[in-house]
Amino acid sequence: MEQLTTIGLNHYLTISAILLCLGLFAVMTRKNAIVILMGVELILNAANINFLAFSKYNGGMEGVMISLFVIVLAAAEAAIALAIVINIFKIFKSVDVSSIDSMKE
Amino acid sequence: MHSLIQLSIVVLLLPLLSFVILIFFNRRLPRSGDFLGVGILGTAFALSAYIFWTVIVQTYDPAFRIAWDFTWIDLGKVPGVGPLQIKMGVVIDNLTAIMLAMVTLISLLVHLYSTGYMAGDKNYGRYFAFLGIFTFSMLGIVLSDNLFSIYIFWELVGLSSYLLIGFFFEKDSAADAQKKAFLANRVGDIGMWLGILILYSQFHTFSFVEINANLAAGKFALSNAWLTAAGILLFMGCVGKSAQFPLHIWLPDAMEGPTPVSALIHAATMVAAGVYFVARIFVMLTPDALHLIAFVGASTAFMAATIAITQNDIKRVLAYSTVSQLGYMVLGLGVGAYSAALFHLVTHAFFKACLFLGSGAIIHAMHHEQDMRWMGGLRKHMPWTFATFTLATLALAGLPLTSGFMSKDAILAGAIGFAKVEGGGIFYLIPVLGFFSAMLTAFYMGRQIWLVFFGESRTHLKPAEDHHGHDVHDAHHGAHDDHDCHEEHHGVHEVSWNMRAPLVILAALSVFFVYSPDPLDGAKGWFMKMIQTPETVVGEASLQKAAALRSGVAPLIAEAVLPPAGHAETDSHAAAAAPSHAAPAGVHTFADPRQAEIAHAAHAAHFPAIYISSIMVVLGISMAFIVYVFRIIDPEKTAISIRPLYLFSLNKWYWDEIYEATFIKGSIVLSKVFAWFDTNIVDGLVNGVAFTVKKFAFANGSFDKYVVDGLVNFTAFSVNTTGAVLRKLQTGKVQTYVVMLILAVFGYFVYYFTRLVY
Amino acid sequence: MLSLIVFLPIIAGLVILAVPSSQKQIIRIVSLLASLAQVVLSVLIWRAYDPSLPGITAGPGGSPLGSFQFVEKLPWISLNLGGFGSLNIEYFLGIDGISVTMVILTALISAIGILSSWTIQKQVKGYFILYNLLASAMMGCFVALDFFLFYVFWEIMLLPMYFLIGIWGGPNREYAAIKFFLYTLFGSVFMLLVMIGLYFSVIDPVTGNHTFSLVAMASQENYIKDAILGPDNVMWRYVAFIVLFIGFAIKVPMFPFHTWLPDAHVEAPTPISVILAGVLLKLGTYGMMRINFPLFPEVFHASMYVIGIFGAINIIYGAFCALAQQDLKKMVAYSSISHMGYVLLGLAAGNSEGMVGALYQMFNHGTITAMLFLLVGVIYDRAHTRQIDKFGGLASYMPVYAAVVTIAWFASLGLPGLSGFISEAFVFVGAFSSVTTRYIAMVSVLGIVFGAAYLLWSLQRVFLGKRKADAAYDIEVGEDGHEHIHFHDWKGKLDLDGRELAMLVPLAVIIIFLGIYPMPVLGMLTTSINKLVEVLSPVVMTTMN
Amino acid sequence: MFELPSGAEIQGIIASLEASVGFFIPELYLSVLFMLLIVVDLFAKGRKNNLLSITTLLGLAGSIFFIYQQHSMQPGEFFFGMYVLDEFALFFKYLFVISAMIAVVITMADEQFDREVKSIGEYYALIVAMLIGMIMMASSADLMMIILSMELVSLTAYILTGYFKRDPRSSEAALKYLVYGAVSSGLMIYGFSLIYGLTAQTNLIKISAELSAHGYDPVVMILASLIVLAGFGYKIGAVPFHFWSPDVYEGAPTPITAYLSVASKASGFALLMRFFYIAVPHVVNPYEDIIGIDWVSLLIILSIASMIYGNVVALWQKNVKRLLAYSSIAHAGYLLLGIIVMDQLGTQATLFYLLSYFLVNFGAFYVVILIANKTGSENLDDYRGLGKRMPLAGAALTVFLISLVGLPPTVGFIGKLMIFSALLAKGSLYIWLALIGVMTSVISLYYYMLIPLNMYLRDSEQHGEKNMDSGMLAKVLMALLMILTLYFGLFFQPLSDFAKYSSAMFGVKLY
Repeated sequence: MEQLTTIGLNHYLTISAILLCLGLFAVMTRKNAIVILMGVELILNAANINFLAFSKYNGGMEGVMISLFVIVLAAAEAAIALAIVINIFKIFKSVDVSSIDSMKE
Repeated sequence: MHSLIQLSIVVLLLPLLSFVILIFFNRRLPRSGDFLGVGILGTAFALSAYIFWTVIVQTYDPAFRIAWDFTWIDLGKVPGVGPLQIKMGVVIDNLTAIMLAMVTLISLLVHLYSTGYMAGDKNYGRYFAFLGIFTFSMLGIVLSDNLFSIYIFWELVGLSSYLLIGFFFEKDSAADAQKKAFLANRVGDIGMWLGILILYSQFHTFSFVEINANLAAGKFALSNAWLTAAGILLFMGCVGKSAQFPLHIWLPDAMEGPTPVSALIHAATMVAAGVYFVARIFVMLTPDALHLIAFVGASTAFMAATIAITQNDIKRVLAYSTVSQLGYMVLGLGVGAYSAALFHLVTHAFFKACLFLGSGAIIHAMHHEQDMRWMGGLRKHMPWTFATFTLATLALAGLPLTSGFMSKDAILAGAIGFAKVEGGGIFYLIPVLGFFSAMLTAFYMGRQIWLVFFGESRTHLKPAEDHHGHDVHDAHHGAHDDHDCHEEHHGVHEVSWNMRAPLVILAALSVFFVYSPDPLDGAKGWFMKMIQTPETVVGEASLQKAAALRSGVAPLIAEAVLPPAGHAETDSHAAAAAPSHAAPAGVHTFADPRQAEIAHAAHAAHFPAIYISSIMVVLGISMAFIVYVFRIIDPEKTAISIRPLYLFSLNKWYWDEIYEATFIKGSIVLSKVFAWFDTNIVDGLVNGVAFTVKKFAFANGSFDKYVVDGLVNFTAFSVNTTGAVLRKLQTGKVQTYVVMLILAVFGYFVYYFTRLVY
Repeated sequence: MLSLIVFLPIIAGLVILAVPSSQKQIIRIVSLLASLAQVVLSVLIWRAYDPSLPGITAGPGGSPLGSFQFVEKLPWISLNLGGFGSLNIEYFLGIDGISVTMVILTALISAIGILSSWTIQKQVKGYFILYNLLASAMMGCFVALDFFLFYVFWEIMLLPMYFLIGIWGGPNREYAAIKFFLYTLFGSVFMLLVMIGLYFSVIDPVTGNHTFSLVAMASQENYIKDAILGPDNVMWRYVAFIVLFIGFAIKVPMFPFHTWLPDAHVEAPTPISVILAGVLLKLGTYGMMRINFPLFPEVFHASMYVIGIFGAINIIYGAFCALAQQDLKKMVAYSSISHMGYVLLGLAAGNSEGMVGALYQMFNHGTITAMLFLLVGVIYDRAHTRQIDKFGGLASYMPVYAAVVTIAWFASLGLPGLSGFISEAFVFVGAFSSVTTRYIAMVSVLGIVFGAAYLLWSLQRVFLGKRKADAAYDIEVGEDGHEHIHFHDWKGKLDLDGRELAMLVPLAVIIIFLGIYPMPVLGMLTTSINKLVEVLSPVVMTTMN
Repeated sequence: MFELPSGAEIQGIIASLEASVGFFIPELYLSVLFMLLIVVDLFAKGRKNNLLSITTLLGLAGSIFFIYQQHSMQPGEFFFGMYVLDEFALFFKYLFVISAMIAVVITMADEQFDREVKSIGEYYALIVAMLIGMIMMASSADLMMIILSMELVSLTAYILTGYFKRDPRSSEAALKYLVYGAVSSGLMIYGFSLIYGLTAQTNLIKISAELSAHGYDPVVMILASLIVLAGFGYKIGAVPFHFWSPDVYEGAPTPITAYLSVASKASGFALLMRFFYIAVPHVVNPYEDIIGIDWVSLLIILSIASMIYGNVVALWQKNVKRLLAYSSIAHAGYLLLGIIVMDQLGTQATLFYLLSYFLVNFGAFYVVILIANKTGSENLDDYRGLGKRMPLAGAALTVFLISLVGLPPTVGFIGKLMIFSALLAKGSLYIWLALIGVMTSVISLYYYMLIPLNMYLRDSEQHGEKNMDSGMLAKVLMALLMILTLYFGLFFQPLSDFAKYSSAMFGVKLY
């Protein structure tokens, strides 16, 4: 019962695992580049939740610090990714990732 | 170094000198240098004659032997053997002296003869060069004191024979014949070589003396079967070179060479080298090996004789007669009639050389017509040739008062004695075949004499389209322009002196008194006295010793393997001194009981042999008369009535066809199979691997596709199907890559998770 | 001395690099001078060589230089490998009886190859640079006594060879070149592994470090007992022997690794065929004698029979394949396979006679086959074809050529009086004397017959008889009434010209001289071979049975 | 929950930071250079400004001076264990700085930049930024530093890959790189979070101590290890984490391809080695390792797959850059072999191999650029007959390719020799790995030789009278690289000694 009533580490971890899977699912299945980038954000946030949860339960500050940096990183990454996607759209007139496959094999 | 040795080396090298000078400078010398060849050979003969005089006439000792050797190859201190040297050397004994004189004499005569016969040929100088190298090699065989140098000169003789048979190489038949001769000889040679190897592997020496000493001491560590095998294998060399069955096929074809060459090489000397070689190794031959040799000789003699009776080409008749006579010699050695066989070798050399040179004269006079059916009546036009040819024919047929009679009789007597000692039965086949062949010899020689010299000229009977002799002798045209203007038979006249003189000399050497005072008994002559059957080194005693050593505790290697050279003689002499068997007077005594018995029996069979063979010869000659002179039996009709037999003989027992169908076709087919295997399977496998590797990359494109056999096809197919699935992965779509990433991690995880659980 | 003879061609190559590529004649002459200098040096080495010193292993008193001669030993690389001691690579050159013959052969064949390269017109500069690089590498292989150095030279040979076949070769040259390259590399990469394994297994008795020195490796007492290739590790020693053997066997080339050879020969230009057959193939068997066998004597002992069988297969299989060939050069290539089989057989015999025969056969095959390829090149230059059935009757029109061909052909079929015979004879003597290979030798003598068969048959078809209907030349009747032939677009002399004679006559003289008196070469190698045989047989072998 | 630090503690922290900054000078210097370049770019507007590139070169050269000074410093941790300075890190600092310099040089030579971009702009600044990231990757000793430095490298690499904005291939490459890289590093961060959860530590040495001392849940550890490995694998381009690399290498500007294939890969290896050696507890004999994190077998699979896949797939490539991409996958496999043996010799071998690979790969890409300048193509078919028209380039490229195959007398051969030596020094344990290594290198010969094959053995179809001279400077540089390749193939002692010196890693003792 305690497992269900008290919010413990495992709940955080479960949430983060679900987030991770959702993120991966998005990256793997969605056509739209923007949505894929959102999936990536989900993955990073899953990691963030883990760090924070562990930080809380382990009693150290490192996890908090890392998650802060990861958030910043995610922002930077998003900026660059958007720039690239915009450029892609300029050239290919599409942000459908599955259609951009001129180089293969 | 003994002065005779020095002389003999000079004799050996002189023809080589002739070869070297003539091969390089023949075009710059006057007359293409033929005088040089003749002169050098003359010198060689003079020196040989001196050696002959010193050894045979002056010394007159059956046991005469001087030897000299030098280290040719020094292998240093060989592990397991000790110091090891390959020596080359020269030995002079009575046989050598006789052979030296014989070879140089015939060679000289052939040189002389060739100045007439070959005049005008465009390669005239080269011809004499080749004769020189042949003589050199032949003398090398004669003088060698060890198996290795004999083998060397043996092959060189093969080379010179090759070169001379193919002298008219523009003719395809000549080119075929020379190749055939060389290859048939090679087959024999590998046997000989293996025999040498067996002996060498035991004693680490090639020297006759040392091998004999070791054998006599029973040091042969392998079983007796190996010893017999060694003997038979060595004999294979003789089978090749002396054209014994089943390698006789090359000799008749070798008649494509110039006729003097046939006389020198394919009648008198080279083919006799095989017999000479068997004589050299005679003492190492076990009874079993000797039996085989005897049977080979007898069957060769018979087979060749049956073929000779139907041949139409004058040289082919003589060629088969040569084969037949060589069979006699081999038979003689096989039955232990050592001196008789060698005697026949020498007598045959002279009369057969005479016959060939005579036939050469005829061919020369007939404008290179060789078919006896279109000859006839030459007796009147060519009296000298006729006389010498007839005399030699009589010697070949074995009529009394000729040299051939004595030697052939001695062989046949040996054969009878042998058959008796060996216990009769199948062994009587040998003398029977021998006598029967004697009859056939007389028959076909009678036929030849009649067809060629008697009757009327049949030149005009020759079918026109068959007149191809001229075409193939293009090379001679220039020389015979003067003859060609005489269209018909009138052109036939006696040959010039330089071709006649050899005939006369050789014919003179076919008469009995050269060899023995008693025309009925060669054994009374100097030859049989000088050449006596040597004591075997593989008799009962040494074989028992060997068996004891093999089974015994004595470690072989610890013993000194090589006793000092010369022991053999002392051993055998000591043994000979022991009067184990009472021998009749005039018969050499032997320690080995078998040899002694055969010698005894042969001596006893001397007169029966004379009677039987005389009867056979007379029978043969009368048959020839009946058929060809009196025409009581018409040869053509007979040929038709016994057509299968006739064809069998005419086609030489179909040996060529059999070999063609089996060995030659077989080799070529096999070579094609191997070549196919090489490009397709061996290479294909490698390419197949490469192909598979490439397929694995699931891409398409052209690759060096060679043969892909089923296996590779299957591999390629299966890899391909896998590739079809894998191809979806590398689509260029980044999401696929991510999926692969996740899958890889997941795969890893599953793998480790299962490892963890179990 | 040895360094000089090794690096002379490379120096020449550097000089050529500076010569503008239009100066073809200068380029050729520089190369020729370098190779002639090599020949001179090799003669000097031959004169100064002391045949009483055995070489092969460490000398008396465990001297690390061994009883080698002309030794040059310099530290080259010395690395500290921490826990593994230090990695010492030395510039270690020296020769013994096995290599001195090969050095002479290499110098000779290189020089003749240069002469033969005179007709190369395409990219002369590049050609001679590569050629000189190849010549240096070959020479280096034969004198290197450090495995690492040997391996470096060994691999350096590949690239020039690839380009020499690939650029100056025939129509199918790309395939042939890459095939050669891949095959040889396949063999040598395993050698690399064995080399490393040996390095970790062998201790230099003097310095106590691991070493690449072949001299130290040849003494079994220098092995660490439980090292990867130490005496205790029987399985890996077998594996190492086998892969090393395959590496060398590919070069030999031994059946079934031989298929690169016919392709390479057919496509390669004449001088490269000469080099390939004359020297490169010898590297395989040389490697066996220098490295493969003495380093693993007990494995060699166990595998003599197998090696012998492969030798016999080479002999007979090669001969049969040669018999079936229509291309003269391909036939000669297969004859090489057949003749290298004799070398293998002689090595398999494991006794002095066989080994001497094998080594002598290497030398003789070098000279004889070089001659064969040169002769094929002569006719190819004129007729632009090598199909055997496109000729016929050439002996009448090219008598000198026919005479030289006859010498070469007969030397190849092992005629006594010519050098090939003696080596073949010794191979058989040795193989037959050894109990292990006796029956193999008995089968292999068939090679003598089939060797004669394909050589004589080809000789007949090309030179004897009459011109074939579709021959590569025409017959004209000249003004003097004699028949002449002429090849389409061949402007030079019909029969052999001076340059061709300059290549062929020295070889012919050597072949004949060494056939009559082999001691000048045999004398140098017997001591070493006897020593090698001793090394290979821990228990003194008896050949009595 | 957390107590604020006291004043004394703060003083201590400040003192520690001040002390640490002394160890951080090259990085600081490079950061200044980065900003300086942006400023210079603002002033010097130009299509392809030599001022900018030369400033970069000089600046980078200056950094070598600061790095050199660090030799005298005591190896150790600073910034509270975030960062280490040891010989190992120094090695990579040199490697990366020189890589960056060569990247700049070959950028200067690449004429494609004139065609594709209006202004070279922040390009050089980005190269320097990436350099800083890589240097920090090689020196990181803390999960957070690892994440940050790796992301710095990745982000700049995405931009540089897509630098030719109008070239669809370049943009496509950037997108693929971005998506794949983001997912990989995201996963890696997630893996780090799990490790953090297991150990409550972020410092590698402490993690190692914690894992050794208290044990761990194997399933979680496997999962964490695997997804961390995915991140590292992506960086080093090893199979099966290689998928991005052929496309990115093909599409990116060639200098960037070279830079990525050498420096970025090397940084991944630096990180892998440090993480692998330090954080993962292992005993001397890897087979006695605790089941569950049998990293050695993980890496073995990675290595074999890379060697086989890279070499086999390369056989079919028609584009030289793509061919070299597959070759770089294969080389990642060979490099992993050196790590697998996990000893000092293996480390030395890996470092040496990196050096040789660095030299040769840059050389090869440089020649490819020079050829592309003249022919405008990177297709194999367009290389026909180039050997005659560009003799020096042809010869140099051949030497580089031979070195990539691993044939003497080139430095590549010594690299392979060292790797295989390291394997065989372990006795018979890894012989089979060495066998796969040599077999695949035979396969590699085939596709490498396709380039000389086209250059020399085939004649080009067009006989343009085009000027094929690539300029004096280019020739000198090409010849220099070629000679170095050959020289170090024969006299490799300096390189090898350097690699040995550099194999010392702080916090771990290798045997």
